[in-house]
Amino acid sequence: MIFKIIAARELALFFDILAVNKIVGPVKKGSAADGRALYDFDVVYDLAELSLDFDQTIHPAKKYFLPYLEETCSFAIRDKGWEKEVDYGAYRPVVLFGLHACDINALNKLDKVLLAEPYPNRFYAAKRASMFIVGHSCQPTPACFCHAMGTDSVLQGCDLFLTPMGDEYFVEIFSSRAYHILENLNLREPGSKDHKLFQEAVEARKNLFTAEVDTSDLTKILDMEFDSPVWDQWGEKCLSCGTCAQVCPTCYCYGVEEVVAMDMASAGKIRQLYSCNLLDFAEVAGGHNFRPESRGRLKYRYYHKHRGFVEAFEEALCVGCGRCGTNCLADINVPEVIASVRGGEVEDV
Amino acid sequence: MKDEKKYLGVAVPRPRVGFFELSSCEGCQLQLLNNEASLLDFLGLVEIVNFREGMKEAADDYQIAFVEGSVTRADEEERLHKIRRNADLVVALGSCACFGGVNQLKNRFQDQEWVKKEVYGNHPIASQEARPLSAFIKVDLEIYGCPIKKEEVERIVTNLVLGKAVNHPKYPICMECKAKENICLFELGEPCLGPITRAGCDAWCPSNRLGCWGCRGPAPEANIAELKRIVAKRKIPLERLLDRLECFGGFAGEAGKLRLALEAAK
Amino acid sequence: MSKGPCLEKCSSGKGRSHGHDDFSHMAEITNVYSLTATEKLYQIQIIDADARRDFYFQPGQFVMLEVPGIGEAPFSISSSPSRRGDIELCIRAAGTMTNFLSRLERGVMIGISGPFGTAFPVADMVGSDVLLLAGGLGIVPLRSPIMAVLENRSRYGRVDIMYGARRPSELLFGYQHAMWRQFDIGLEVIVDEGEEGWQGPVGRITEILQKRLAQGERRKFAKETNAIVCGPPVMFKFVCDMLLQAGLPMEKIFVSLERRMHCGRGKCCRCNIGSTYTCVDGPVFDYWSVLNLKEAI
Amino acid sequence: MKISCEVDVRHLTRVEGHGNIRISIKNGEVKEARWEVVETPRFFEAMLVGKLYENAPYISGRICGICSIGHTLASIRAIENGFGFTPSVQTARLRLLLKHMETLQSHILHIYFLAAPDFLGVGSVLPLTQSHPEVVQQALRLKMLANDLCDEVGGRRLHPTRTVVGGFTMLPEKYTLGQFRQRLVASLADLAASAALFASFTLPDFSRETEFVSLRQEGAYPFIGGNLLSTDGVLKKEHEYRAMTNEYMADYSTSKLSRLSRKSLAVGALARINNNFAYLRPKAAAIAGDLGLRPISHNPFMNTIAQLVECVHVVEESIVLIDELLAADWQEPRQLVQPRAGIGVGAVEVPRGILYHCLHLDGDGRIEKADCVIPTSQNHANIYHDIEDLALFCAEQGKSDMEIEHLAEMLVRAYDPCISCSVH
Ligand SMILES: Cc1cc2nc3c(=O)[nH]c(=O)nc-3n(C[C@H](O)[C@H](O)[C@H](O)COP(=O)(O)OP(=O)(O)OC[C@H]3O[C@@H](n4cnc5c(N)ncnc54)[C@H](O)[C@@H]3O)c2cc1C
Ligand code: SF4
Ligand code: SF4
Ligand code: SF4
Repeated sequence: MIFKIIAARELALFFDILAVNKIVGPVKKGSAADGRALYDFDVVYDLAELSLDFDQTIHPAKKYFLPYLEETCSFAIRDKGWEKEVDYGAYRPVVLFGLHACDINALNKLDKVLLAEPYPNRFYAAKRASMFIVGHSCQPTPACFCHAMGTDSVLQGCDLFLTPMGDEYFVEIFSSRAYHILENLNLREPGSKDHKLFQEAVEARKNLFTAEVDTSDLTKILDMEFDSPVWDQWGEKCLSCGTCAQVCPTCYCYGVEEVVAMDMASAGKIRQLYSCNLLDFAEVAGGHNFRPESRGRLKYRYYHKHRGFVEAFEEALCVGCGRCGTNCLADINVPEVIASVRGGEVEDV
Repeated sequence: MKDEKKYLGVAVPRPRVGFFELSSCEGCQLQLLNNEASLLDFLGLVEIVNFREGMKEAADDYQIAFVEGSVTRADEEERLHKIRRNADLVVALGSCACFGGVNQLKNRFQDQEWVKKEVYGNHPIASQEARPLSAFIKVDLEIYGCPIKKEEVERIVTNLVLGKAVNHPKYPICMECKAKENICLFELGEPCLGPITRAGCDAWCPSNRLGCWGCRGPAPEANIAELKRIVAKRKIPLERLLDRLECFGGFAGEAGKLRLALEAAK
Repeated sequence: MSKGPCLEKCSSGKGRSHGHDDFSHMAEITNVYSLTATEKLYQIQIIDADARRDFYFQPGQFVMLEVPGIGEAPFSISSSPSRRGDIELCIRAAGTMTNFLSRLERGVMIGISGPFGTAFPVADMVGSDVLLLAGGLGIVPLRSPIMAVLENRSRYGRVDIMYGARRPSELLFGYQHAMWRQFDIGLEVIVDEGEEGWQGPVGRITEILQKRLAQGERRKFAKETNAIVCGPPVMFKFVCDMLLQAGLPMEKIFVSLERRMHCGRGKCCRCNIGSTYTCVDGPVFDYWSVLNLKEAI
Repeated sequence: MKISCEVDVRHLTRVEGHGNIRISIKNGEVKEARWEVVETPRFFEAMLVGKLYENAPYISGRICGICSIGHTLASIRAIENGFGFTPSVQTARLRLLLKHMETLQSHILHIYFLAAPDFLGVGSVLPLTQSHPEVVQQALRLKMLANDLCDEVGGRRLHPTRTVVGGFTMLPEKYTLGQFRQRLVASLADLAASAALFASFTLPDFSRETEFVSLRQEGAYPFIGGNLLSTDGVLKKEHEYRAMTNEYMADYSTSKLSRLSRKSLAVGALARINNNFAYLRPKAAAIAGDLGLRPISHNPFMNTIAQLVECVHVVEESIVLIDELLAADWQEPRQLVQPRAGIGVGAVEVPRGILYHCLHLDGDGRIEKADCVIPTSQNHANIYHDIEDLALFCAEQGKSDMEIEHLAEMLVRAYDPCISCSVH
């Protein structure tokens, strides 16, 4: 790995170089009633618009690679036949500027499924192919548990990764693209003092995590506790609203709806991100529902993420970003759910 | 405009439709005129034969009747039965027709005579409790919303003529609200019925920073008990939740219970 | 500021396509036959000659059919695998897409993608007895393995089909039953309730299975038979329990599961059961795998 | 002159709501001439009792599907006046812009969809899509502009979502406002074409001396708040609205009725222009001149022309409002309000005339009593007496049944009545 040190004002130049592309990064969107700043990813035109010190965005940067709604193709209808036009929706390269380790690792996980042969998701693949990612280090919030999911640092999946150290940034360069862009700028080599500072930062961050998730043998425990009453208790709280999946950087399931234009001359296919928590998720033609109750659906969300995916890819489909817990109005969150399944009881529901 | 349309070789009929209104603000009908960009396409899809608010001619041989408003007087009951007899398909248009709408807010007073007096004094006036269409006739299809959303109506009508099933979303508004990347109203300290209200409006109100008032009625299996806990935990007065639950009639049962509980607590 | 690198890589923004994109082909409905009041048999031909030739499938696999603007849904291929891209589907008008499909005339173009999913391992069953159990529409996916066995009849031992339907008028492929029998296949048909003119037995499929188990020598049955089961969830339960009690090993019982599928490609999660995608890892599973799928049936 | 005539129109078409016209003339003598309002009442004033103030704009907006924005703003104004709260300049500008676009939308709906078919001799706008496509396109373009801008400012064209006590929940995008400015400028051409079209129509030559009531502001054409003025010289404060409306009941109407110095009064576009002609923007004043509209016009059919003039006025003024909004920095969209006990009145000029909402609020901001006086209810008595006079006028001219029915219908439509609203 190649490491460099870049000064804050040089970073602005770096931003400008990238600015011929669409740049997306964390932006402050407002304040909560208790004064907390609320962030989300949005298109920016100036480095100053970014809030790189954000704690967590409400939504992941999902809409840039898995849009909530996407018209995947359109049909021109002609008599008994038709022509189909597929739109991968990747028109301009996107620079994701300021992704935290969790979100970068989320993309790595999505790649495993969505780019997998023999049927890669070409809509995702097209967007992924034209993406440049600038990672940024973070300070854990009380909801974060990435350290428990092994996703608290980045080993691949971004072009470069920034860690602020005073007026400067410690840069980890992951790709030749990034390397060539940085060549044009004033960077310096890190010295042993910088290495020390970096390690101190890593150490300090480690101690900030408060949420804990014990994943040891979780696949088996989940299987054993399939009929555990804790699912009833969580299920009773769940609103089946799908918020958790919508804000999850790794949830990717979807539904498709076909629409015909009012003049009957054209038609289209709309893909909508879905959630396994929604009532009709497992309904089949004729109305039979394989998971009619919220407890069953909620359970399956955990099953897919912490059992099924682990069996298939040896890692969980969860990066510990804490968004589902933070945004769930019913306060259903991964650390507590998993603890309750392990311990067999739900505290203060 | 009379020639028959075909879609992939399948004949698509152009049904004769009528629009009717009972007690209402007539806003849902107006929403149809409000779709300027697609109005002409819409008129190509159906043949309007009865639309008092927009045209002088009126025929009774319609196949689809869109009925707006709720029933609040005996003559409306009669008109409704007549419409049912004439039409193959009766569509309840908007929340007044589906649940009673804002009109049913007066039902919350036990003494309906007081209601009349409050507005008309001693002048005699005929009126009964506001009820949805389904209290009197069989309704084939409900289109929710106060007001209805024109995009949704257009989609539903297109599906009807094509013979496609009309599936209302079964999930609540939050799903659409999150897809719009709105800030949740609860973060801002405002109540919102999004978690229990049937989606389909594309989170119209929350996207404009107004908590949902539940005009589309409950999502199937709405978890109202949990929403009550959520509101209480955020120290939002339950009365404000009640205001919303009782506004459009979709949650009438639940609202009635909560009203009694709040009044008992007082 | 100097013009920096544009990370232009999006050559794939848009694509016009008559088929191959997103793994789908355009196909023509060449013939439609009404089998019952609700089921029709569709003969479908992929337009592109190369794609048609390259369309290999195994019995038990399914395709996704698409009617533009109307719907897309999975259907088991119901014809012989030797026919390649000239396939037959038997479809019940059960909802939006299938109802519209039933209104289409020959000559209309539809979209087809696949084949998808796992298959009944008929090739591995060579040399053994085969027992095919179908309930209702379950006969549709079984017709493909039946044809495959039929075309290689001499390579299999005893072959039995047990087929239960609600009413005689709902029986499918009646015109082929005589032909199946000619090929030395034991075909037994049973209905839930008889209708005028019905001479066959009335009852549940489990009753004829019971008879077969009573006739056959249990040890031989358990050792030499492979069973293929397809039908509604309740039927699975009873039939599979009986087969297990008769000593058939779980690995020799094959079932086909149904879930809502939007993609058929293991991407939409709609058919997901834990780590398993019914569309990619299924729809055909052996019973041992089913046992490990919670709430599969 | 010896005519007999029976006109019995049940549920008049191409008007909002349900009303009947009855005229009976025997041997040239008018036996009966009535305008009956049969709309079902919904009891909005009772509904509001006991509710927290934040419900009032939201619920009472639902009184009317055409002028929901006007009702919402009147209700908000009543509450803010009750609490002694003055909205910021920014809020006032945005509200007026929103109000203007509702006026434009509603007037265009009436002018083209409800009134124009009468002049072009057809039963509805539907045949016009074939015979006069350019007219329909014009109308749709104007209406779309107005509605789109309502969406942008109020969140929704019908039953707005962003308008709340204290201001707005959210602000429009400045960039989008700039784009709307361009569309507004472009729309003046469509309005000029509309004026040319209406100049080619002949209005019935019928007049009846009437007392016209409207808002009155210092130096401006009034829309939101102000004093109350009548052409007979009555001038009152906003909170004295009851003295201006004097509501009473009659057996032929489920709507209440109004009177002031005479047996009836009129409100609406014509009343506003009659009272405030001097404050019309230049292009609007010029078009009024072209169309022969001068104060004080007593021809009720002129109301449609007055609406057209107002369309031009609101477009001109909206351009100015957008310029002012764009020139200033955005302030917080919503200010905090403190409930206090009191009676608040909000008077707003909605498309059909002056609308009053009055709310009695307790110290927690709960509503103790509500009163809404609707423009159309103020007009009903005038329509009634106009029909009487019209019948007489027709009888004298020996017109046929068909002609009389047609004229009577046109007369009612000219008021652009919003009947469900008047009964509420
Ligand atoms: C592997 C497999 C093989 C199959 N093989 C066959 C076969 O050979 N023959 C056969 O007849 N059938 C077969 N089926 C069943 C067949 O796929 C279904 O009957 C078919 O999907 C019905 O589609 P439909 O559009 O007619 O029904 P609908 O249920 O009306 O579904 C229409 C569309 O509407 C949507 N939809 C339906 N219900 C809802 C709802 N409640 N909420 C939201 N959206 C909804 C769905 O997205 C669907 O795309 C098979 C199924 C599977 C899984
Ligand atoms: S877990 Fe929470 S966010 Fe997810 S569906 Fe249930 S209530 Fe909604
Ligand atoms: S604002 Fe309302 S609809 Fe949106 S997420 Fe929050 S609770 Fe759900
Ligand atoms: S957000 Fe709620 S109140 Fe608003 S339109 Fe949708 S369902 Fe109705």
